[in-house]
Amino acid sequence: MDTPLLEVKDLQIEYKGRRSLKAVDRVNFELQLGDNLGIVGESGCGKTTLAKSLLGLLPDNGSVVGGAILWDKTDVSHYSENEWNRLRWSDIALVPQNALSSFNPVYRLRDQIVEAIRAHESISVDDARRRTEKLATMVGIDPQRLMDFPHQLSGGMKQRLVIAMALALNPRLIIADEPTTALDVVVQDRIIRQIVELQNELKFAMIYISHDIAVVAETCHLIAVMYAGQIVEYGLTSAVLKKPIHPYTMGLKNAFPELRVDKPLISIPGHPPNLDPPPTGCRFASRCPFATELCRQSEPPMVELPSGQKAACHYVDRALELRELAAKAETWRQVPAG
Amino acid sequence: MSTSSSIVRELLRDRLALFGLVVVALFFFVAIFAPALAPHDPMEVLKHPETGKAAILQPPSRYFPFGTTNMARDVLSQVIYGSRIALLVGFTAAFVVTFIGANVGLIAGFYGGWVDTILMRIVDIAYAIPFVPFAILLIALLRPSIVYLIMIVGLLMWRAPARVIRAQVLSLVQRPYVKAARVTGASNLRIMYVHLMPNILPIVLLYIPLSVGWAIMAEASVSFLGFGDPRMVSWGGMLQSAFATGAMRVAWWWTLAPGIAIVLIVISVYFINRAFEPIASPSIRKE
Amino acid sequence: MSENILLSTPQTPLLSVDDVKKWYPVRQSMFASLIQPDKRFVKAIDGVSIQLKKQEIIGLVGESGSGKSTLGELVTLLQTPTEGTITFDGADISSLHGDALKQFRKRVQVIFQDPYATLNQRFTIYRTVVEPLIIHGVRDKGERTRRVKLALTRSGLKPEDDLLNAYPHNLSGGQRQRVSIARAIVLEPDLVVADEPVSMLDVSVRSGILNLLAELRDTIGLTIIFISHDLSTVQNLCDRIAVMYLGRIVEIGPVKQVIERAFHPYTRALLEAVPLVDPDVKRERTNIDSEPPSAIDLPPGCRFSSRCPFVTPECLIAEPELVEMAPGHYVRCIHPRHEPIWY
Amino acid sequence: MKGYRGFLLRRVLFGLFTIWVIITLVFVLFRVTPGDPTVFMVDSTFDPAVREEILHKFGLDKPLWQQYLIYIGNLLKGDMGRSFVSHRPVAEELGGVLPNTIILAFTSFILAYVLGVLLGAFLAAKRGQWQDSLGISLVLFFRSAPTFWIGMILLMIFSFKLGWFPSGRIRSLGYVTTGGLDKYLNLDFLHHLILPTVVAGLYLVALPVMLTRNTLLEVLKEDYIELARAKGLPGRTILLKHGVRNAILPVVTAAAVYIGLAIAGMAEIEVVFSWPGVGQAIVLAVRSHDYPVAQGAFLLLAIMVSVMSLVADLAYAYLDPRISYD
Repeated sequence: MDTPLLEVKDLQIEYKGRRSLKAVDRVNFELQLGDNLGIVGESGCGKTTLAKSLLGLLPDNGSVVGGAILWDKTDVSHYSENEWNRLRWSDIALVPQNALSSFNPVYRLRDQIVEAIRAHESISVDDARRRTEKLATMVGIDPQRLMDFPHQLSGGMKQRLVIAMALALNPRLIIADEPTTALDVVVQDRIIRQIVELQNELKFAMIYISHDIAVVAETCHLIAVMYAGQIVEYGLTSAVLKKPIHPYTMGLKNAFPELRVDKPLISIPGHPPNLDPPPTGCRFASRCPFATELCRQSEPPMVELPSGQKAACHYVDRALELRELAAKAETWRQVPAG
Repeated sequence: MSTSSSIVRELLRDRLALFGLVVVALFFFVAIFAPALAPHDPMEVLKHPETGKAAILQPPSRYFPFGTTNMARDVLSQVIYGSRIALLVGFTAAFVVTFIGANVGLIAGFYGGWVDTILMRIVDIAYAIPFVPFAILLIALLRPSIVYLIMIVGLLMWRAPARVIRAQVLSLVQRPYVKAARVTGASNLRIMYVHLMPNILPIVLLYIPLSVGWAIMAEASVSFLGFGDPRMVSWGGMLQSAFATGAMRVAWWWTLAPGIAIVLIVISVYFINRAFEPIASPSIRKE
Repeated sequence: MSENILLSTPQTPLLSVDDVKKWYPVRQSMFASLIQPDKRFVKAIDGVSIQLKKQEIIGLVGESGSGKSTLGELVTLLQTPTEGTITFDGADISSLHGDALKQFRKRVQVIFQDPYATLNQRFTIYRTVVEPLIIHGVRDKGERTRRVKLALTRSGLKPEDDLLNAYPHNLSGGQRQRVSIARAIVLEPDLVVADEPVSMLDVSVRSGILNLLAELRDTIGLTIIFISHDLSTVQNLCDRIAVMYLGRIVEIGPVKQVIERAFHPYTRALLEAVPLVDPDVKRERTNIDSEPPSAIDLPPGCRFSSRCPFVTPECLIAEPELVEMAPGHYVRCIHPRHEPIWY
Repeated sequence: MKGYRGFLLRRVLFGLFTIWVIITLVFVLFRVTPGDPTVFMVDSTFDPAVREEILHKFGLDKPLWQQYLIYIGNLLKGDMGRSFVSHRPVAEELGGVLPNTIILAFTSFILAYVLGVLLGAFLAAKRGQWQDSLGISLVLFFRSAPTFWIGMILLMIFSFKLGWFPSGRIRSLGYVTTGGLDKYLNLDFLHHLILPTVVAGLYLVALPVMLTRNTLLEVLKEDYIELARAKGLPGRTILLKHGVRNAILPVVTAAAVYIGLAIAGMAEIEVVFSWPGVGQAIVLAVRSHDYPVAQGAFLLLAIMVSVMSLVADLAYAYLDPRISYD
């Protein structure tokens, strides 16, 4: 295989404060052009921090304290704001969490997209405007609406325009951070479909961050499950969601209600551990129905199956048996943390 | 972690606020023990201990640490006694201002509709009344007295906290916990004073130091313009004498001392106010 | 034919909503109101009838702006209807006052969506849960503590002193939501309106809350109106589903029936828009225009016509009535879809 | 823009209503205070003929409600009585000094606001660093110091000691103007204007600085700022084009209230610098019990405050596209 477009190596991100907190801890993955990686996890698992670090957008108190972010083989993790600015949007674009508030309320939508184009390409305002109209049409928005102010558009339309803006400079990577969370299901469905179509057509790489495994299942062919700052399971989406090998993934999947699937819904007892300092051993141990003394003592290594599916669990080899147990609600009720 | 202890901790963490607290405490001490601390009666015409002549416009010396006035009165003693009127006006008026402001804001924001419209139009009108001219006009019609002054400050300055607290209440009444209380059948009074009050209290607290500052400034201005309470020594009154007699051309000490006293206490309450801010509006705190 | 006859169930209903409307006047400038005195309205609820049996859990689903939350607020008397009546246990709730109103307040409670805003951050957990008891005049302190602890236990929390004296910011989202459930059940009400109680919680704790609600129905006999935008959440908990669209119920029926063979194109669109976990299954999507029209200028006739892929000229003539397609399963559509939903 | 016109009309009507309330308030104040109300309109030094004429004109011999109507009628005609001191009509007396107050208030206000917004943005950009703390402390110092005291200090230094600036009034003795605009458009006037403007500006600068700084810090946390960064825009563009432009809205709203406070606060500065303005007029008038002038000056100040806040409100509505004018 060619060298990857993006390679995240042992990435560690820390927030400094009265107590420091490692929000992302030794995260690894690679991405090729055309790849489509979904990162799922619950609130506070570090997925948004990870996304922000890939654009150099960590808040002031957050910084990369270990590992590397290799973009085209160059480590960009300690880039200055100016160096990042060359990469941002022209190479890596963002579809943010909250499109509703991601447009500046006092400028016309067109001008905000033109601004993004002209920050990176020396083309005339007229040309930039023409491209903006083309982009709007591409996501199914009447170019006339570009003359509106953001508050005049519905949430779904704004979200589509954010996507249009992300495509403006043909970036090689698009990071979509929960792009449909605030939207109604019908609108969400439209947007997801649009993203998938655009990705198939334009072949950019994508990282899609979501708490909703079904959305990721439909959008991405690769999936990384994050828990307490770490990737606990990684692989082809079809494999991971059908045959999870990490108990957390099993729990997450069984807790997720599915239409017309009659299954007992489980809930994972307890809550994610405090990360200052992180617990010794496996971070999921306190909530895991299968945890043993080994799990509490030593941190499980990432184990790769021949299929390429990976998980950080001591009992990957027992996955088949655990999967069966994890489907039963009683299994999870036995965890003392509940 | 309770709210009161977190407020105290926040105040102590902020060095400027700590400075403010110390200064205010010091002024309280000085005001309470003024008769014991002041070397002279502030109105007494003094003689110079060496020459035996009236000590007119003496620069600071070991006899008169802050110098004397054109009437041979001790500036230090006047500054000490002046702290009494400043603190009295400042804290009494602040109480009136925040009390009215908090209640008007609470009622307007809670009831909304025409109650809100009327109260907020009154606030707008109160903002259109120029304060110092209004104060001197009223005092001229009545008579110079700190009681009237406190009333005027209280009756006009509540406009600022009222407006801010109303805005806060407007957003609070939409909160689910307020709706839950309504559904349970809590009376309006109960919702306002049991459920909402603890949540707007931090903002109310924010306005206490602010209005202390306004009131002290107001008193100083009115006294400077010659409408202070003639029965009491005030810093503004001292500056008025220094200015009106033309003594400021030579007697810098007479101008400097009361002015510094005003600045010290007012900046102190502003420092305290600033430390309150993050507690009152948690959104700033995340910064 | 009046709808409430159609929808009546053999048993006397606990709650009966009869042709209720809630219209909000559109604010307009002084000039406009002089020139054009007929006011325009946002029709948040535009003629809804529904009846609830005791111990029934009904799911109200629809997109934002469908009026489902407004209906919840009308039932709990947070708002009063513009037209129509709501009857609770035989009494018209808008006519209640004094003791009768107080009794009603005791018997109907709410649970809200946002686990962060739902609790007063200046109240301890004990203070939060005891508040309804104080409002309803439970004087005895020991009795109050006992009932607070009971409510917390029933909500799946351990009522130890640590918890009673904690403030909301010490708790996780799931725990907060359980406290708000404890607050709602401490008066042992008959009806609880749960407005999106799990949509802001992490997936891993959601089902705990859903199971708790189901349990409370059995243990203390709760009747629940469960408001949600998420059909897959509703299916496990509810007995019936009412699908709302722009202020009206367009389909209502037993949960399994509605999910497995919805007749209304809108219900089907909602169902088909739900993404599936199984990556091998490719779902078929009904193409509907993704943005609903405004609740001020409704299309003539069927209000879904502007987005409906099956629209015909007849749809624009008059708004269809609810028609019973199967026992207890009503649909407001003149072209109900009969083909199976493909999935 | 029909909505905007409606908003404008309502805002103007409310401005007029406010002025009416204040006019009425003044009327009531002068009537309810103890003593003979005629002493507020006529002075014992007036000769009997003038005295009779004024008593009649203001209807002081008539019932209260008629007095009120006459009072309003006279105000509408711009007739506020005669000064007890100069015996000139009040309108004439105040008309002469009004421009002086407007010029002083405006120059200092604009100076304070422009510098304040820039300094506020600078402090926000340097938040938490030493420049920030120093800036805040300085600004708070000038906010905590009475204007008249700062005025006295500056007079002591720059006028009495160094002799750089005149110690007061608006032009040098013996300076002859040809009238008209030349009254103000000359270096001598400017020379007199500097110290009072600096004093007022130092006092007024605190609010725009603090408000801009704090609002900007809030705005910089908005999602669209993060997206602007993600777009790869340079830091200065983000701060100015996206940050300040949005932070400016509340700062402008505050101006509506603030310019009123500025005008109201000119009295002490005018007194210190012997600046012949409306503020000084009211102080002198109240001191010499010249009630018609005091009343007239007060109303004039109140009207200026109302008009200024009206202007600022309209500016705000113009600046914010989200305003619905309802």
